[in-house]
Amino acid sequence: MYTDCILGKDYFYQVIEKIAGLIEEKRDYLTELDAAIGDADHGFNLSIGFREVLKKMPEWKDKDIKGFFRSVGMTLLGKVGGAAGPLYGSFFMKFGEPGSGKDEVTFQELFEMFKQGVEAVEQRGKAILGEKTMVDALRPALNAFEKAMKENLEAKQVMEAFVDAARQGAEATIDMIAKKGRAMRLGERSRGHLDPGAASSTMILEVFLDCFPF
Amino acid sequence: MYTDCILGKDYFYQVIEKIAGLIEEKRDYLTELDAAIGDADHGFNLSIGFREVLKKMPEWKDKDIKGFFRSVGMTLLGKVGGAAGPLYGSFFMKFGEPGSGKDEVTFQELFEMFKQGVEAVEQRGKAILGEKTMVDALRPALNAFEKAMKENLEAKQVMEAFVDAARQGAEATIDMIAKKGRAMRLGERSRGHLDPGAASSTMILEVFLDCFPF
Amino acid sequence: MRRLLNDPYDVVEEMLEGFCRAHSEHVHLYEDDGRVVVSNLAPVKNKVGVIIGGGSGHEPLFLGYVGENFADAAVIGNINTSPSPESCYNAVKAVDAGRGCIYLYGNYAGDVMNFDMGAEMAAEDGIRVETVTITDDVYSSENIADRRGVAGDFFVFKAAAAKAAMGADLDEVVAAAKKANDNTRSMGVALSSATHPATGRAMFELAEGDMEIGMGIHGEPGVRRGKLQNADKVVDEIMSYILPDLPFEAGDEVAVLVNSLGATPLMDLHICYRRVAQILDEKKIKIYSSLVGPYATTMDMFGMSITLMKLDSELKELLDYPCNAPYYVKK
Amino acid sequence: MRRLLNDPYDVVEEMLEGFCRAHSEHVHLYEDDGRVVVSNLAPVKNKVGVIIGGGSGHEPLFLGYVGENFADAAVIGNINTSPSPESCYNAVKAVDAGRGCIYLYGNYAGDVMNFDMGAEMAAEDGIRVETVTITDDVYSSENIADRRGVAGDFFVFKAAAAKAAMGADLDEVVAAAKKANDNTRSMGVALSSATHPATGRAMFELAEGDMEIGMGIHGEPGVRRGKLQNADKVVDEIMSYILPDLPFEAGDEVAVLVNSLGATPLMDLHICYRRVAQILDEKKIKIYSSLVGPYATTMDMFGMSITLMKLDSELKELLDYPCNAPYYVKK
Ligand SMILES: Nc1ncnc2c1ncn2[C@@H]1O[C@H](COP(=O)(O)OP(=O)(O)O)[C@@H](O)[C@H]1O
Ligand SMILES: Nc1ncnc2c1ncn2[C@@H]1O[C@H](COP(=O)(O)OP(=O)(O)O)[C@@H](O)[C@H]1O
Ligand SMILES: [Mg+2]
Ligand SMILES: [Mg+2]
Ligand SMILES: [Mg+2]
Ligand SMILES: [Mg+2]
Repeated sequence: MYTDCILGKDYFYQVIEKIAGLIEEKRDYLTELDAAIGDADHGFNLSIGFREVLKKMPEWKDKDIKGFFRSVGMTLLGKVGGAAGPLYGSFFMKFGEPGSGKDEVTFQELFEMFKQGVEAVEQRGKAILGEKTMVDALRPALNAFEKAMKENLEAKQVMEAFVDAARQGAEATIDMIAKKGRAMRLGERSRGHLDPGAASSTMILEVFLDCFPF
Repeated sequence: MYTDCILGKDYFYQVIEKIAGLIEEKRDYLTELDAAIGDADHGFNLSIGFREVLKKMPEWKDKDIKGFFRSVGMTLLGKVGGAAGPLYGSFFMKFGEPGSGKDEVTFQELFEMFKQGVEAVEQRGKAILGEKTMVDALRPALNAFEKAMKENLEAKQVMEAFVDAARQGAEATIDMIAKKGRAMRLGERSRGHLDPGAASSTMILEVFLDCFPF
Repeated sequence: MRRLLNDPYDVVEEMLEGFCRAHSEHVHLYEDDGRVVVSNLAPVKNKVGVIIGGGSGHEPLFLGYVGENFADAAVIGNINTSPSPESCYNAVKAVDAGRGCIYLYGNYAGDVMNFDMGAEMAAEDGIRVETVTITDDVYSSENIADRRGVAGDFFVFKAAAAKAAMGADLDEVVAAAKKANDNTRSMGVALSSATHPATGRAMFELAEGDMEIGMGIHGEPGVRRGKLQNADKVVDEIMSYILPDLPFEAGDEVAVLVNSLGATPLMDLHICYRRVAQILDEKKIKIYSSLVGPYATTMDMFGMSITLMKLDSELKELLDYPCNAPYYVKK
Repeated sequence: MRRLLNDPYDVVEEMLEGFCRAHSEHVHLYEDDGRVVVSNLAPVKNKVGVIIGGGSGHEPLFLGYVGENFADAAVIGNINTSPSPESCYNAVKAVDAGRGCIYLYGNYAGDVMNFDMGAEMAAEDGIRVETVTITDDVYSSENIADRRGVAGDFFVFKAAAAKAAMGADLDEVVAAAKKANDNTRSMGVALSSATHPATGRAMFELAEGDMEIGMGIHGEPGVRRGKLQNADKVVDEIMSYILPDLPFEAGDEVAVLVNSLGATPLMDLHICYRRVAQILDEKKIKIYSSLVGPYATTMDMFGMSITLMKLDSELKELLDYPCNAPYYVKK
């Protein structure tokens, strides 16, 4: 299964470029979300990070997939700061690991990449489901990916299930009371707002689907 | 002429009390005038000064007319500050001089009092007619007083001419360009605004008419 | 917007360029990292390195307190945003003199993640880095360990830095920082939001004529929002939370900091200070020393915070210890 | 209104009460006059008395600069309003040590009238009081003698006070003050008005998004009002007035003060400072020393001013002379 679904470096380059564009476009929207329950910097900080990624990407052309994402992750880690810096930094640094020495990966390996990325976020932030963080988008998405693969859905459908689950997970943060991150001190007042990190991570996963070549 | 027009301490007490009340009432109006071409403090500072005058007046009951106005002037000088403090302070300190050792003055002496008061303002501030200051109200008023007396108008009519001239003088400051005080640095931009000091001094002279017992 | 800025993406770098130029007798930027402001005297021979840091927009916190007998370096993040792990690590490289370093910063999740990663990187180089997070904001949580750091940062930095300047070892510096933090309590009131340089708009809504008691310096919500009260009432309410929390009691001696959140002028601060002093007199709590001014701000936010630190002879000595930094000089 | 105040009629007295309490190691109120803030060291034996003053609302100007080797007293007026003659006179009585006194204040008609009357009263007691009014605001008039005093006050106070502290006689102190004033030029930009404590409203209108270049610290109009520009453009325009006025030229050495009018944060000031330094580099004018912060404000006004002082070896020595006042310490 999925044997002819091979994803090359060009796919990943395109994904990162598109994410950078999308973050720029949604910068103020994400910042508004963070203004409601955080400190109004999420979109702006991600945009600082992804601008730098875009600027440096040409230098990374010759790297393998692991090296490429390590550079993406390190750049975000170095430029974004706050909670999102270490979280997305760790995500992308780990995301590339299964692509060590490779210029292309299988669909199975893509799953492995998401798995390592999401686990890295969970390890770094120690958040679990239901705490109103990006984990509420990322973890359900990963679970849906695994489930859809087990059900032998087509690659494209797997990706759709993956993104759908992220969207629903993000949506569900609206009703949650934050237990992690800056919003946790709001208690009851954090309810009724979409978590900015859940929103941005859903956007990011959507790009993996949008660019998906199959 | 004017021989039975005698003004006692009670008249002057009443005048000062009424001025204090009027300044309180017009505080924000005067301050607005000063905001346009000055530094937005004229009404508030006068109110600080006259509140103190009101508070201390009972202690001055036994003073002669000179002593009473000296106290009024010193209090304004001590509390008002800015340009208006020395100007009105000097005005009232000199205003009382002809009442030295007296509990009442003649109408002729009242003229003398205004004369000394206005001259004190002119000396202190070195302003002449047409420079958009309180002198533009005070000097014409004084001249009108003198003229009306020469014309043997009745005391009440003299006072009316006096106040009329002050009003017209103040009115005329609207079209002037300031040459003295804080507004002088505005040049052409000072035109079109009533001078706050001309406005307040007209108000003060009006009280002398309002309380006039003849 | 009523701000004087250029491209919002250049705000931090331009500020740092100006800062290091204006205060070049005290500090410079670390050659390998434009987000690390280093004392010209660092590394100071045989001294524990004192590293402070956090997001930008709180000036003179943090970079204003780098200098002689004060912090050795400040690590600078984006606006309201903790610095990166690499910069935290670079600060260690810049100031370590062989006796280890201490990280001191306000207790925010983002800062903890980044500084912790910096400490891990330093550990790989064999440099010991200890951390004390500051938790002075009374209202931010019931649980002291979860509380935020606000203007009390200043007292903790000062105490720890003085201890280090006296030649203490890392454990002693950590102990002094913890003691300072344990004895410090703050709470503030916000009357407006700061203007975010990127959006040019308020970071959160707070209508003119309203106030929020207990609000955090990034706009985190507090005890209650309501109509603006007069200065005495506001101080009374804040003190009613601060005093019982430690508690501060009759016979105690305290240092007082009445802090501007940025736009609130010295006039208002001194009127508030007057009320603080009256209350302390009433409670027979003695004022040992006082600071009034913008020590920890949120750019152009209107508001004020009160910090009390309970003193013993050691803390007094540490606060009084001479130092010379761009925004704090003690003779 | 976004201010923390009580009854507006008590603002100045409450501020002074708080100030003298918070900074009691430096200053106290003169026993006979609640509007005279006196250094604890005054009268200083054999020293010319240095007396500064003016309206309230410009803090830390004037009272923040009373202390060791700085001003001996500050005379305090109502908001935006010069102090009374009696207070000016009382300050002389408080600090005169037999060698006469100097009055230093910004050149405003009201201040001149009141301080002159104070000097006349002192003369009746046989105490010589000389006056130097400060006229650093470039745009306020073509005629230098008619110009206003703004943030340049600080440099003139510092120079004259240092001269007095060195033991100079009154004529020498006057000469130093005049020299400092002659070599100092300032200009500012306002982005808002201050809030008047009594009315609770803006003292004048300046819409958000507008600025007025050259505006005075009481809201006096300047060169032009227009749309807010970015920091670099604003600095460029201000410098284009300041530099040719003295003029400041290649090879000169200067002290720089980038001053907040109150609500403008250190972030913005340092971004502006950076541009000032770039321009001075370009013109080959050397920066000897720099100050960045709220040194002369108008309460909560948004805005910034730039002051340059051309230095020779005497002025350098005077600026560098150690002093210790509540809002300025020089080691
Ligand atoms: N411990 C955590 N684990 C996972 N995600 C977290 C954690 N803390 C915060 N986040 C995410 O980070 C987002 C905020 O990011 P950002 O605004 O960039 O950081 P900061 O809160 O430091 O300003 C939150 O919306 C949340 O999704
Ligand atoms: N030299 C002067 N001679 C006469 N009147 C003056 C002079 N300077 C100012 N004034 C008057 O004082 C008024 C301003 O008073 P006020 O606002 O109290 O003082 P300040 O300008 O010091 O704030 C002006 O409107 C003007 O009428
Ligand atoms: Mg945030
Ligand atoms: Mg005025
Ligand atoms: Mg943040
Ligand atoms: Mg005035």
